[in-house]
Amino acid sequence: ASGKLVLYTSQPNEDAQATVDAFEKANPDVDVEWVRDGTTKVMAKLQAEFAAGNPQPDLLLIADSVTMAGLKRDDRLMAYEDADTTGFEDGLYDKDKTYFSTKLITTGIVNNTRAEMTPTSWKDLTKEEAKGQVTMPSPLTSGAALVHLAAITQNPDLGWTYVEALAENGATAAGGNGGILKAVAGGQTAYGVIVDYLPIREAAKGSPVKFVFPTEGVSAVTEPVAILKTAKNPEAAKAFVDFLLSEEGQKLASTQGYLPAREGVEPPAGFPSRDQIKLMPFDADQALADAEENKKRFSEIFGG
Amino acid sequence: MKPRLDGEGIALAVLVVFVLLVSVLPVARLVFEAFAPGGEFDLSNLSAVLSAGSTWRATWHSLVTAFFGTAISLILGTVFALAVALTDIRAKAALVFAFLLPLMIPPQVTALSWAQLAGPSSPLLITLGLAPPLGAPNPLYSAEGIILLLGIQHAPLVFLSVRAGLRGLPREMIEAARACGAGRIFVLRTIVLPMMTPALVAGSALAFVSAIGNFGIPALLGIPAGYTVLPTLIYQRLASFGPSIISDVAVLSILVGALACLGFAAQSLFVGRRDFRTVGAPSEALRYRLGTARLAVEIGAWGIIVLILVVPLIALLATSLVSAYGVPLSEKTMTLGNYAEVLFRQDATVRAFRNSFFLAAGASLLLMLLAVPFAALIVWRGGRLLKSLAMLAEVPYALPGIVLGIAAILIFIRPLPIFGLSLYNTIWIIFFAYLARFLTLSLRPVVGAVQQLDRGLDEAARMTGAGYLFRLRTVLFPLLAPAAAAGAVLTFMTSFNELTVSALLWSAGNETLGVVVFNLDDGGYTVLASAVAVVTVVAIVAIMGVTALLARRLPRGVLPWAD
Amino acid sequence: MTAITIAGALKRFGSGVAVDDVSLDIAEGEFVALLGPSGCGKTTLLRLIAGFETLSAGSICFGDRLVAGEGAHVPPEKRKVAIVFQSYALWPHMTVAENVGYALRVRGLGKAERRIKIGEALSAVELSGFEARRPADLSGGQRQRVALARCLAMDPAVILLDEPLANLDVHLRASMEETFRAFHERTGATMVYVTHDQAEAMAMADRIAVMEKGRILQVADPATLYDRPTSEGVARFVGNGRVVDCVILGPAGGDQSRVQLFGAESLVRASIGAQASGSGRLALKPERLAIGESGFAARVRKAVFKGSHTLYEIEPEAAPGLLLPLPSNERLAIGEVVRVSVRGGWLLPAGAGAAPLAEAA
Amino acid sequence: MTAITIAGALKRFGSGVAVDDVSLDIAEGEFVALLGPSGCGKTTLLRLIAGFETLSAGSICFGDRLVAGEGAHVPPEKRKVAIVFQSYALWPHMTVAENVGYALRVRGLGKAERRIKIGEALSAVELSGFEARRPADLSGGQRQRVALARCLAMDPAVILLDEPLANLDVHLRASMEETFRAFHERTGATMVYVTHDQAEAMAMADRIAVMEKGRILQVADPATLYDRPTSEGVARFVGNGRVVDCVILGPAGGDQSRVQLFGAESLVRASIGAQASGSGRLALKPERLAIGESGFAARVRKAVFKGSHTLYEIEPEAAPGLLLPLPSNERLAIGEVVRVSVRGGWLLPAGAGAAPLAEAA
Ligand SMILES: Nc1ncnc2c1ncn2[C@@H]1O[C@H](COP(=O)(O)OP(=O)(O)OP(=O)(O)O)[C@@H](O)[C@H]1O
Ligand SMILES: Nc1ncnc2c1ncn2[C@@H]1O[C@H](COP(=O)(O)OP(=O)(O)OP(=O)(O)O)[C@@H](O)[C@H]1O
Ligand SMILES: [Mg+2]
Ligand SMILES: [Mg+2]
Repeated sequence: ASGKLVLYTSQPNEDAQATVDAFEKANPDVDVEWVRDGTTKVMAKLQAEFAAGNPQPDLLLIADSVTMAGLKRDDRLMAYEDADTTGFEDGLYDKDKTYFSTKLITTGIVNNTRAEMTPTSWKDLTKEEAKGQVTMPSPLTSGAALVHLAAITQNPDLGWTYVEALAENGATAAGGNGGILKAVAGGQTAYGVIVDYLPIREAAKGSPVKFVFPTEGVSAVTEPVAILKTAKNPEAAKAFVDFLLSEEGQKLASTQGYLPAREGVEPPAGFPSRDQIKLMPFDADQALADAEENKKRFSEIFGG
Repeated sequence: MKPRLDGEGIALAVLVVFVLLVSVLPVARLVFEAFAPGGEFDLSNLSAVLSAGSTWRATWHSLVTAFFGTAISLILGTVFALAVALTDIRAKAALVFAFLLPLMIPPQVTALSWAQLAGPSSPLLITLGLAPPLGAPNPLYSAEGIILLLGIQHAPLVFLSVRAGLRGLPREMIEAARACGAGRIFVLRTIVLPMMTPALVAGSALAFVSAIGNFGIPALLGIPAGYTVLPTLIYQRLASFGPSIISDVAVLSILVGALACLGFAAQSLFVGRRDFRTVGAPSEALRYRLGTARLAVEIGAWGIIVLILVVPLIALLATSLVSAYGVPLSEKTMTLGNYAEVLFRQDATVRAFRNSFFLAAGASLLLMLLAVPFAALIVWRGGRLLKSLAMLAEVPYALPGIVLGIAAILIFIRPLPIFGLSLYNTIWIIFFAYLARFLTLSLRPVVGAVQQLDRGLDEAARMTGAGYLFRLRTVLFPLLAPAAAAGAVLTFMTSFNELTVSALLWSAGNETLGVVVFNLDDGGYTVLASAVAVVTVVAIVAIMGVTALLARRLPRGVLPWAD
Repeated sequence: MTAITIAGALKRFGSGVAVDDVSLDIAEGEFVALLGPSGCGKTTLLRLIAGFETLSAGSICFGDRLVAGEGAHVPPEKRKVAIVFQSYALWPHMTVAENVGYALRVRGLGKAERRIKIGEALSAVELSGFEARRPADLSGGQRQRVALARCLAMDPAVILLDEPLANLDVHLRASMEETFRAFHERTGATMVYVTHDQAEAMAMADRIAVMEKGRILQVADPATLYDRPTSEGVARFVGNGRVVDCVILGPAGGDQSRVQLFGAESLVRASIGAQASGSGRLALKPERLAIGESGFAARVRKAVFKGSHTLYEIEPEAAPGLLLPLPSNERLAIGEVVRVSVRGGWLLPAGAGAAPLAEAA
Repeated sequence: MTAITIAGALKRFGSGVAVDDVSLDIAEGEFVALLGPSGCGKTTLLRLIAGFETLSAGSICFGDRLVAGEGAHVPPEKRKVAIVFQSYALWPHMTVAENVGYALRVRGLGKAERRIKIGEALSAVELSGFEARRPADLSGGQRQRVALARCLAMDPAVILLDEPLANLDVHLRASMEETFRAFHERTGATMVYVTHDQAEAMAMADRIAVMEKGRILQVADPATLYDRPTSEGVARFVGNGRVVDCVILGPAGGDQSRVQLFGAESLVRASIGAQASGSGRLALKPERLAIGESGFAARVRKAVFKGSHTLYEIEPEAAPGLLLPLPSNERLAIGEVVRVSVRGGWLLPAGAGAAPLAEAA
């Protein structure tokens, strides 16, 4: 593969740079141009490009499978039948091979180390000790939170009753994951619902936070990669997908501090081993179908 | 009147084309998208969005927060301007300097630091050992909190506008009232403030429109409280899935634009019928002696500065000095590593400084040059065309930046028709968007100033046979320099760390400072983001300081912080 | 050759008419004064000529060139006229020298040359040494003189002056009048001079146009205006005149007529074709009255010291309630009855009171 | 009782001195005029009295109350003085009525009462019916009158007027002077009136202070000032006077002296204790000169028509280069030699030219 490849991603700057560098090293003839932004902004930009009929990227590497399912529904994605998916569980790639998970970013609980209780279960957040002390990202603004909401409500043990119980306990829903980390590390609230790598990484640097994988299991966004139907350089795009799914690519994800999606790759420091992490079952297409309804119901419960 | 191709005619043509290009085009493109998503006429989105309860609730919230926020800006900005321009308080330059700096601190930072101040703990309070236990819900997460912060954030807009206006007030106007036996407050109420109406209205219109379009503050304080305003609603829409997003957003944007025009309509209502032309020359600044009250006023003024500048700045500084967010600041944890990282290791930061400086300086200078003739034409020539152009120039500023970004993408993603070159993915598309967004910021203060100007001064120059451009250069610019500079300062400061527009429009190598800060923050590197923000503030202080050194070469009153 | 031709000029402000059907020809090099009470439209007429206001009707030509009216409107900067504003309109951001030298800069003159001309203009208005001052630091009269100097430095072909000496004392005024006259002689510029001061107008102007309520009452040279007004308005306005009723007894040879005034007989001047009998209107100037042995009886009512003389107000016994001014060097007591003779009055043409004549001399 | 006592007032602007060691007592109810050339410090002195400028040295008392100097500075709004500004200082955002009624509003008067007083004040300045206009829509003279009305409506005890009639025509001026006089009589207010117009000052003021270059040269009632100036400056400034050299021949009884002037002998007035011989300085007013059979020979150089008379400039044959003004009703030809007699001059006290006397009458 060779030529120019345009990538839109929501990976943090540093990670995106590392990924691109590693890929270019393996494929010296490909020149990757990448744009990095929050998922919402990347999508807004992409939607505007769609609306103007001139989408720029060949390749997307963005937060969650629901977004990808939406793009697939709108017939924006190209199927990559020959992708090598060895080592990937079934749920981790689209059955039509239009998008593929590249890592697991799980959503669990974070607590400030000065908090009275160390929660172990999702249900701990509805207890008296956590009253008014829980904050979580809003599914209205964060893709990961929407996936998490779908996973919770698809889970028969938790469901909407749990969400309502959270609201009754004074939990707040705000912005994205960065804000949750700040709120909990800064001590405005004691507990937060958050993606794993932020608190784990900050805790390692000394931030007063601790991440917990709850007993019921975690939800996960998988930062899928997909090739656009309109890709100008599909060959290079496929090479990029191959690289991400390869063992080498998965190891890179691990060194960046993320749980690799591929089995048999060592998780990063600070994470329990892969088989100890329980994932809640999740149906992306269902989640997409429910998305608007879920958001509406959520905002009714939490106001706004 | 026969069309003439003299200097004024050419200037008029240039300005009309400019405004059509930077203001009308993006707005028109959005309207088009609202009525014809993807190019096909279809009103279903329009009616769906307009019939949703959430749309109107958010509109109402936007109106309420913008209105009361503007009221706070108006009071705060006016009081500061009066204190600086009309009294004998000391250290005015420093005060002005400090009052303008909050424009440079991202509103989210201010919001967060205040939330921390009111909340249970912060690096600062933990360090001081004063941190309260993890506690009750934060009072700032409410409509009142949003209003308060919007008010503070936009007070400098009113301040600069009013201060420029006060410079043109002939002192006899006040003296005549004092001779009538009127006390200070009465003079203020009946003479100074009414005569400042154009400046006050210009400043509040800016504050109002800024508040309507502000995203950062309601996002941080409103979303947790379930209080949605139009920009946050738009953002939420953008986060949903599906092909109608752009159209939905366009519809909401039209609402935002309509609200902004409301502010403009109110402005014409206030200024339209009355007369504010002062005949004759403005005299040197007045100095009301405050006597014993001076110290109290000074303490009050600096107290406010501590609240709006020092507290957030310290929070920012503290955060930038620790290795990870939430780590208490102490001798042991203090590190300059974050600065080393952003300044020396990440070349994106330095590049972003360069880009942002170029964009901010370019946009503010170009807009300043255009604002003076444009304002003079609007006020003196009038006419419906110019009035509506002026109104339309307001809209891109009120739109949430992300929407303006979308509009720019819609327009520029394809190569320009005639030239065949594409602005997309270059720094020029950001420049274009800045011109669109900040035109009104540059224009409003100047319009206010022209309304107060004695037209005879221009007429006297015409008599000498001076052509339009010569008059512009030698008479209008110097006379309007304080207001034009106020506008340029506003533009420069707001665009220097602008985020929301450039967030959609940047491309590799063309990052802006706002983008860098946001990307760091969003990636969880809050401490690095804080370091960049601190460096930004330091850079601005340095730039302001350098300009102050040059102040002697500029017409008097141009630099608000060099008296 | 006419330099400026104003034909039927009309200017409305909202519902009011500031300049009402004014026609006036000004010859090249002529010095015309506009004289009239406050608010009569002098400034507006000047602004119309300069091009700052657009005509509501009528036209203005400079030479053969139509500059305003009939759809045309040449902008002020293209008209090559200089103007001194009643409100000075000095540029506050420039020094005195920069204000004065502005027009020279427009013309692209070199710095050295400019400095010389600025110096000349400033010394003509007795403000040498004020070059570096700002207008805000000047006294009222000094500002006015800077405005004058600015205009003089332009060396224009047409100069419009709007009460340029209002804020100056008698001496400075005299010296400025001298400056104007010299300037006028030297350059041959056409000058239109608005003033409310008759003495100024009389002393300098070739012709004077007297205005009232937007209309021109009479245009004539100073002596004619003074001695032979064509309307009551002019008779009253110029030279502190009074118009009184008299009975015409008949012509007395030459342009004289005999009239009966306040019971005494007098010889007065009359226009050709003046009435030969019946009741008439007589224009009197204060200095045409003299206290003496003969004449009508009048009572002294008031005395105002004027320095060089005392101005009395007398009330003719035959016309109670009518007060006539009368300057005199004699000491008179208030209440004293004196005899007053009329040394020359002017019998107004018939109908002069009814319709003011707008007519060029 | 003295209403205003100014003692050694001094005002510096940067390096210049605008008011220089001025002392002046103004009695309650007195009408004092400040007369002087442009830029002599009249406005500044007024602003010092009003409190808009702070004294550099000296003091000002209102009655017994120290209002300025010695560290004290009572702010203008506490001084209860009304002022009419040279630049009018009308508030552009208010209508004429609002401008005029401002002081009444300050005092908290009711609307109805205010309307009555505004109406009165406006009709006193002949501007009834202009209530709803904006200052920008008025002519220059109308603006000035609004400023006057604003001051009159205040009913103040002390009124400061800065050239309040400069932009008005003779008639309006006369009628405004009348208004002032009536107002002054009715209210007994103390008035300080700045003007450059001597006739105005002479006609209205109880006393006149003549200023020059920041100093007061003489303070006296109009007749004294006119007839018996104590300094050359005053002699020259007032009444278009001239000061010439003469040879004193000796006293001639009463306050008369005999002098030799341009080769002819004349009887002139002299101050008590004037020099008895030697060379002296003689103050001449134009109207003291008369053309006749006797007197010195002079050549007519110039004639300016003034309406009521012609003002000639004559050059005494004995003093080539010296031009003297001389009003006359006779027709003289330029270049003609006439004989001029002096009907009364004023022999200046010795040393009057050297140091101007700052002295209160
Ligand atoms: N703010 C100032 N700074 C410097 N000089 C000043 C200032 N104001 C006035 N002057 C100077 O002080 C002198 C006196 O000024 P003032 O205004 O009192 O004169 P005036 O007698 O009122 O003159 P006019 O009759 O022309 O109004 C003038 O020479 C003037 O230039
Ligand atoms: N912009 C305006 N709007 C309405 N009326 C106006 C305007 N300008 C002038 N006028 C009116 O027109 C009339 C003539 O005004 P103008 O200024 O020509 O008078 P003027 O003769 O110059 O008087 P003055 O000697 O007082 O300066 C006045 O009655 C004035 O009130
Ligand atoms: Mg006028
Ligand atoms: Mg003055």
